Amino acid sequence: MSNKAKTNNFVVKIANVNGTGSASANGLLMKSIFRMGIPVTGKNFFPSNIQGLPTWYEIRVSKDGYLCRSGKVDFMIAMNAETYESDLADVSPGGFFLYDSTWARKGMMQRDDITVLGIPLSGMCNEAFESARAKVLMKNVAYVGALVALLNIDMGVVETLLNETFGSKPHLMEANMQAIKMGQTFALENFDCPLPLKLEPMDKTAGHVLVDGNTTAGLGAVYAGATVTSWYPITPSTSLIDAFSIFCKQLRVDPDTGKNNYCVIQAEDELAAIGMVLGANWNGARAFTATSGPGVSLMSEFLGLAYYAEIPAVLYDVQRVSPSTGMPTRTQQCDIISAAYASHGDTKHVLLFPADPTDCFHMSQQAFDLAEQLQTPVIVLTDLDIGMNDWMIPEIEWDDSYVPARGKVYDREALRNMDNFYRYLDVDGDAIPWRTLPGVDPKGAYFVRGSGHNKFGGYTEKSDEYKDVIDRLRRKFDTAASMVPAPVIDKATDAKANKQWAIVSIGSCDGAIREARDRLTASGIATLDYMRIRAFPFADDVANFILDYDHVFVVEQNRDAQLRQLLSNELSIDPNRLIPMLSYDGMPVSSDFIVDAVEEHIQQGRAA
Amino acid sequence: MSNKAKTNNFVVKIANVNGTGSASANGLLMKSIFRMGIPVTGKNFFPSNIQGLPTWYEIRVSKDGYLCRSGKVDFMIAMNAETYESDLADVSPGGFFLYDSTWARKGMMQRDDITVLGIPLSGMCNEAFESARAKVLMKNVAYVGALVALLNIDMGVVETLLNETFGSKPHLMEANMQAIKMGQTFALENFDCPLPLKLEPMDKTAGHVLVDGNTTAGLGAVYAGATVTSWYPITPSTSLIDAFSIFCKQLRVDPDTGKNNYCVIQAEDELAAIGMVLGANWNGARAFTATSGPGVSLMSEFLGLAYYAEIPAVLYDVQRVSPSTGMPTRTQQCDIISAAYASHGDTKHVLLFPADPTDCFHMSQQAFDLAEQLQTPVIVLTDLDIGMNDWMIPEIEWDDSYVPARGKVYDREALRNMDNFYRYLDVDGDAIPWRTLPGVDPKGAYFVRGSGHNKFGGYTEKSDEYKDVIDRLRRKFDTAASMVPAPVIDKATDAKANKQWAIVSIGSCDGAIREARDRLTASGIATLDYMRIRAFPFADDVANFILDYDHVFVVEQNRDAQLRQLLSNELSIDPNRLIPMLSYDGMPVSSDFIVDAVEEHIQQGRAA
Amino acid sequence: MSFIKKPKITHPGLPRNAAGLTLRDYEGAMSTLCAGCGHDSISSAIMQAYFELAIEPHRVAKVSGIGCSSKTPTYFLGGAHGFNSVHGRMPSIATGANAANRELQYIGVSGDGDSLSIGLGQFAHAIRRNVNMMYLIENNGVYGLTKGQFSASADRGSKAKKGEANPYSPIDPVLLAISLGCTFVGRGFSGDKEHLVPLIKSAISHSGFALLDIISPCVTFNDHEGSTKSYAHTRAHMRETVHADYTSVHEEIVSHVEPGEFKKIQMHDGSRVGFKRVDENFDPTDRIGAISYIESHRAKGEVVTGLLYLEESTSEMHHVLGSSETAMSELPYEKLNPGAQNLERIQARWR
Amino acid sequence: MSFIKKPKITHPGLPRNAAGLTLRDYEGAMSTLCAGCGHDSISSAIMQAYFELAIEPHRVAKVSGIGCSSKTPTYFLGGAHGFNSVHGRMPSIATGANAANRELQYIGVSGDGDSLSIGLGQFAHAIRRNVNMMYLIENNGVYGLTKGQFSASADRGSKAKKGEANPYSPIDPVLLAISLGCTFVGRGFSGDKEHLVPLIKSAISHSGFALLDIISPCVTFNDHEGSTKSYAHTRAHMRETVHADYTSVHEEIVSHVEPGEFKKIQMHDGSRVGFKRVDENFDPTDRIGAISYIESHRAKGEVVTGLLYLEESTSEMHHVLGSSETAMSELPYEKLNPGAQNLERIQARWR
Ligand SMILES: Cc1ncc(C[n+]2csc(CCOP(=O)(O)OP(=O)(O)O)c2C)c(N)n1
Ligand SMILES: Cc1ncc(C[n+]2csc(CCOP(=O)(O)OP(=O)(O)O)c2C)c(N)n1
Ligand code: SF4
Ligand code: SF4
Ligand SMILES: [Mg+2]
Ligand SMILES: [Mg+2]
Repeated sequence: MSNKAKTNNFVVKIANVNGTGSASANGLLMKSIFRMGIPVTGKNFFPSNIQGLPTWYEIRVSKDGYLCRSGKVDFMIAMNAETYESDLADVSPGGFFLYDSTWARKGMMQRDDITVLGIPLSGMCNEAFESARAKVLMKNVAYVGALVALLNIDMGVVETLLNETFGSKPHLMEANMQAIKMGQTFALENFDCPLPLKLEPMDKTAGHVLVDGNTTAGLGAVYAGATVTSWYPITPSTSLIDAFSIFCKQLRVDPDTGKNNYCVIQAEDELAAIGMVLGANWNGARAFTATSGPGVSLMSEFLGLAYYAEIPAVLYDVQRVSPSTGMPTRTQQCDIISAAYASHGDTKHVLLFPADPTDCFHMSQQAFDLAEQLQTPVIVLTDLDIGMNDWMIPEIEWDDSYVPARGKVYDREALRNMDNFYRYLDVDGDAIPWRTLPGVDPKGAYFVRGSGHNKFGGYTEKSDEYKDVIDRLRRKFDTAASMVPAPVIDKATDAKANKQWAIVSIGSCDGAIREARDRLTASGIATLDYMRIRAFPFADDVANFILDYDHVFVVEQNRDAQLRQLLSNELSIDPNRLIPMLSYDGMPVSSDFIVDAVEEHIQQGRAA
Repeated sequence: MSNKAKTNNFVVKIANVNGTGSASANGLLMKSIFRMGIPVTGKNFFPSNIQGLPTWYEIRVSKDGYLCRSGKVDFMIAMNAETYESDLADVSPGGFFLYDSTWARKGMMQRDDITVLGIPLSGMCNEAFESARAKVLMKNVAYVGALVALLNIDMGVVETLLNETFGSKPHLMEANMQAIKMGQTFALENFDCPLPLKLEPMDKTAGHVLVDGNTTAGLGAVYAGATVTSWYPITPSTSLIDAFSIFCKQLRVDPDTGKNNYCVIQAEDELAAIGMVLGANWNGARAFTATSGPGVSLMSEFLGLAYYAEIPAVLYDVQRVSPSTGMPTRTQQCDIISAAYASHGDTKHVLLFPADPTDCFHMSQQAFDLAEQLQTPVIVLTDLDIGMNDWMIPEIEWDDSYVPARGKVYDREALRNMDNFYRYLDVDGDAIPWRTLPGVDPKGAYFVRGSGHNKFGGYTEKSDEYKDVIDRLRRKFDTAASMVPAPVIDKATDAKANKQWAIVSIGSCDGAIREARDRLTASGIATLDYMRIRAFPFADDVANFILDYDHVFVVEQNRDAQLRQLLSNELSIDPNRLIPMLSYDGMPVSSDFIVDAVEEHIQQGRAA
Repeated sequence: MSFIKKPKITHPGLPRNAAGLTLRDYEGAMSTLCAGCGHDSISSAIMQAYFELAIEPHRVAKVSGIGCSSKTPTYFLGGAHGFNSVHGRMPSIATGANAANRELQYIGVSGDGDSLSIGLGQFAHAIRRNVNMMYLIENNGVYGLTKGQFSASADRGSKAKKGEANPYSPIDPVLLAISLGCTFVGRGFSGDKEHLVPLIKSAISHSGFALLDIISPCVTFNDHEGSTKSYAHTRAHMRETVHADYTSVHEEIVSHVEPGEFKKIQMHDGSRVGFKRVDENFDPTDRIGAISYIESHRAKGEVVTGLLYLEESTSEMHHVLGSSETAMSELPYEKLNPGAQNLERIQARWR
Repeated sequence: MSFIKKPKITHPGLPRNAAGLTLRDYEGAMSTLCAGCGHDSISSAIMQAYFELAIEPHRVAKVSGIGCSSKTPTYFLGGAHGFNSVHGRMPSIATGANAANRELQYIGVSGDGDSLSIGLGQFAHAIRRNVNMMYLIENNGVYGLTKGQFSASADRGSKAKKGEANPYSPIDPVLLAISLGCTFVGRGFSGDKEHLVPLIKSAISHSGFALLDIISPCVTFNDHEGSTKSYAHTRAHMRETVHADYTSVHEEIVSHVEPGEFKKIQMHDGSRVGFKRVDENFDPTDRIGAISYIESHRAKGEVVTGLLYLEESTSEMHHVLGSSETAMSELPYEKLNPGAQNLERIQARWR
């Protein structure tokens, strides 16, 4: 790539040890670039422990606004001697490798296709700072300083950011600035600054924000009118609940009474968490929980109850690498099947597939609306990549005229005006019955049960009565298909559109697919139409789209092609039409992966 | 049907109230017919409570040896006034309806296409017996007596059976005989005995036994060498563990020490039950548990651990009607998907599908052998119909030369002779690693974990190391497919075999399919080849069979066509080739259902 | 059980309570339990208590797990919403329901299997949160619905119907609850309605988690000789310590003070619970004392009954959480929506 | 933590125990916990105890749940098989493992989150079954691995790192265990290895379930001022009651009897545990007394440590079940196969 091409277009990856405070330095770096108007994203690869293990932060600067991993590393900041070797190997040819040269490192120079830069960061900081903690922390700030020079970061922006953070603590402000300057000075004095990878101000971030999806999902639940949450801590979902709690503390304390218009309960485990959510929804509150794979497994008995007894509930599953405990701090889309069919027996659940933090916000309202309208659990299948990484998204807009869709609930007056209330009757022919809330009127009283019940709500062990209800539940799923968000279909503008292949995917694959499509078109390999599915059950458009092509590539981040399975099974589509493209090593899927996979497939197809 | 046709060929159904002791009377009836050499089966439809609700027992007498429900009732013994109405409606035209005429029942005679017989059973027993309990119990024995006359049951056989039961309690023997005689005498005096439905001795039950599948499964586990079981009570699986315990008490107490060569632990819940099973298997014992749907949901987190950490385990899932608590005393095959993919993430389990109590016995050994050979959980998907109903099966044979296949376990000597032991290496190229048992040798020590691990058994968060193991696990499933029991394929003897349609099914549908095939052939509708799948993953023969036909009817007992889904997904078969035939009202599927469904489908096909 | 449905016609002469309702208005569907099951007596004591307290049935929410005991909420207070959840998980349903609407009354019905085995964790944590509810364990020492296996409350040595002796020591829900900080703990006997009704009324009036462990014989599987949860055994080994005497806010208090009463505690709702001391050595407001008393009598094979521990001063869950007085489910969306302006303010920090 | 791997070369001069092993032979992989984490000190006390007892590492099986604490079995006794199971469910793994092979020793490591929240039920039932194992709760009052949420052992009013006070009252594992009938209960402090090692040795020698609750500060999330599980707070509020002094079977007993010792209990394996009474008012063989002592000191904000309750006479799970002395996993198939003849005999009844 030419130097020109690398302006505002490269990946910086910082290798560090966790618990050494690198997060704030990396945030400073990200935000500086963002404030320079240049599109940027940050992905955090952290270990499942608290201190002392390798951690990486990958910043992609992309003038074209691509937010996914490209699959390349142009500049490695190697702060962790334990991973020097693999970090060195990770750098793409022509790239750069910066390390702490306080101690001489042998064998560092095996690669002659990259440029190695040594800065004695520890040495400088040990000298400059007193406290042990500062010596460690400031190393990180110092490499940011070096990058100011090496990448041509706007120093004014850096200063402003530091001021915003440390404005009230002048001694911290001073120390940080000192470290920045130290790094900057060393770089200016020793290297040819800026490097060919460099930044130039743009205006592409106006109207945008940098945020992770757990934050927007938590905030989205606040705006959806959720009042009760119960959860059990688990990576990577914990920060979603943290966000909800923090925003509630800011926005939901009654100014008159000082009392909370929300209720956050840390449960004793996931079974209790979902149980509380069901109890609260039954009783008329919008309630939700968040968890990850192991939690979904533990919740499955209760999810089956909610399906069968028709209790609304919202569950965010922030997916991580499975099976079992797996790699809790790595990403996958691996709970599609376990969520769609959670629980024994003939059970199905409504799923939403957000693609980014914007979706996490808006799908929160959709999830609660659908849960109450359909009287069933709605599972929002987000993932670690969306939930915990830093995404650049357009500012979220909010329409204050939003009114929660609470679905079919008879109030006191309606009850008084009717002869008899029966819980599970299909009054309106859409397979959705009416419900009532406890405490409203004795006439609304009914008995929720997970055991056999008939359409009146009575206990039954009679075959036909049981079947009547279970068949209506199946029909309710047809209604659901007509209500959930439709897929986003992106037809290639190219007139001679290719009807041989297209791409189908969900959620966080979106960014990588968009870039891959551009690259595939640009390289003349293929121009591919693309459908991003946003919900299960599948809207009609989903099958229509797929059947328009000889084959579709189903891109997803799990080993067993779970989306493909769901598509084939629920739409009766020949699985041979659905070509799996599976990235499941725990890293967010990269555009490289997709380009390579498509290219290989198409070339094989041509050869055959 | 002619009278002749009804000799040894009809269904008697007894409607009763549970807790009134009808079980022993019905057993007496069944066994009497069996001892007369006539093939017979009994199905028990009991409520999910202990006393006072309707219960039915359906006895099918079939000279041709059909063991399924036919879908008809020829003779209703109506002992429960609460269900008179529906019991009356249930009788097939031309059938009989016997009721307790102690109290006059109006509206009993609406049907003129059946014969109603009244016997004052309560009246007779109230007069004849002293104690309140005897008055209730003996009513049931008295209807058996009436049937002796009406159906022409061999009185000698009845007497022998009573002697075997009450030999040591002469007063009970006497009371029972008195009740039998009372019923018999009344019938002889008041009706034209025997009825057109009647019995004639045959010799078709020699070498056979009457038994339920939970009993044979529990016994099968004893013969498999299982030593540890932990379970939590749940209908309809409890009697499987009861059987294991009882047989162990009889067969596994060390004659020298009086100590138990087995360990039965009632767990505090299903999570603990499967946990104990994993702990015990890890430690080298053959251990198992049994449960039903809700238990599988609760076990799913641990099942994922066992899959990923490669721990053998055997789990019997005696399926019942779901979702949720559902109808605990009714049958379904509804946990196929939840068992095959139990747990979050990319998880798959080996399943066995027994069709009857014979399979329950032999598949117990297969399950333990496969679990240890493959080092993974094996789930035996049986159901309430197999597990709790009375089946006529050929006597089970046992080969004392059986040696449990314990799979790849390095012993002390092997360990001493190797340089290093690594738990998850694919040493033999079959994707099955070697394991070691605790306590044997320090060199065998390794750490079982559900978190990311590499092929050496070490903890990892590295993408390639993680993928290496998870990809081998996928390959292990290919090995599994080559080891599990092959399908039973029954080609129609008819030379001009039909390649348009065939039947594919699993488990307890077998009997109904066999009868339906005979009936379909006899009526000239279709002669259908038939494959009964016995295990998942699917052996090669499964796909080969299916692809031989334009379409196959997939007969199963659940709403969502779960077997069909598994076939399509795992074998990449076009779902449109697989025509679902779904019976899921909680009653064991009948041959009527299949005949009707096939006929309808074929006629539609012809019309189209 | 008979299959003839009871007519639901209210006799005009039936006594009415302050809410204008008769006892019939507190009935539910017909029981499907075994004739003589202890659980049915508890249901009738519950109806009596709510009738006497004149609480409108629809202001009560009934929750349960799975088991014969957990079926009973269908059989009382037909005008109340009910939730028959899954085995052992009723406490979480109750906690969530209570979080959503603190204005209703909650009655949780469970069994010894439901609460002490599969549900032990949830039971303990509901106590720890001091969820405002009455929690009944209908304790029969066995799993009734699954046909008579020992439960965790079965005493060591107690005999099963077929003669086998239970080898494990029991978990006593009363001791467990007190040691977990439960603020209202009592034990009753389904065969002793006279004492049970005031106990239930006191539990209802308690602010916080009120546990009643009620020995409730299973006539089908655990009422034989050798069982320590049979009617006969319980009658013979019951030791009443304190008889609770409930005085409602509305009643003239004086008329109900009886001689021999030694302590009177004002409940959160203004009503009073009086303790009539049966055993001089027992003080149900002394936590450590109560534990040792119960423990030492248990060691003697006695079953201590009555109101065993009461602490009215502590905070129930919503106090602890600082929740609004209005039920969450009643808050209008206008109070919940922070509005577009706030969203802008928040997003400003994300730049 | 440093990333440089320790060389596994045993220095020839290192002291060896009766099994001929050095302390290094009891080490495991390098810890990945935070520098200063209390859990690491416990691991080192465990190594020391096993070394002193001269138990061969491979005769021990290590099981744990999920959490920082539950990671530690990787860091000691590298020659022992280990099982890092799922969150809160270690007790069932241990119970099953023990059922399969009673001849090994079992050490279960758990955290306060792992045992007192998600795992409370399994913890309680392992106690009830008296599974023969040593069970350690590495108690830091928080969920370390998920970054510092309060656990159920956090004291009411204890402050989180960001200042928030915990509103719920704690579950004290020691009290809970004693009230559930646990037969060996002690409490230690990770910062006090001198007392911890003999406590661990005593627990190992106990036949049945031995619980050690070990206060183990989380330096990253719960070692600040205001925390009641910090090093400083624990040191200041610890009240040692009884100092356990372990005497192995092999040692000369007399030489170890010290003045001031008031009770000596013979353990199942023939070893002896001596109690050196620190507080005159305390008797660790008196169950009710122990409960009230611990309760009343807790009310004063004190953390009672030492060997708190011991009952050596009861039966562990296998005695209760009547299991064969040979491990289930060692029984040859010939002993398990009832043979074809028996099958015929059984089937005769099915005709
Ligand atoms: C998850 C699950 N496991 C097991 C069961 C089966 N089951 C139903 S009731 C019950 C025990 C009930 O015992 P208890 O709570 O004491 O109630 P009782 O019937 O004695 O009143 C069990 C184990 C179930 N319904 N769900
Ligand atoms: C089913 C499940 N839920 C949640 C988690 C996330 N999780 C991991 S460790 C932990 C808490 C650990 O706390 P504790 O047992 O006290 O151990 P510590 O880290 O404090 O030593 C949680 C909630 C999980 N791994 N599995
Ligand atoms: S089985 Fe026992 S607990 Fe259940 S209804 Fe009958 S008597 Fe009651
Ligand atoms: S977070 Fe706390 S408990 Fe975990 S390793 Fe660090 S100090 Fe120990
Ligand atoms: Mg019970
Ligand atoms: Mg902890």
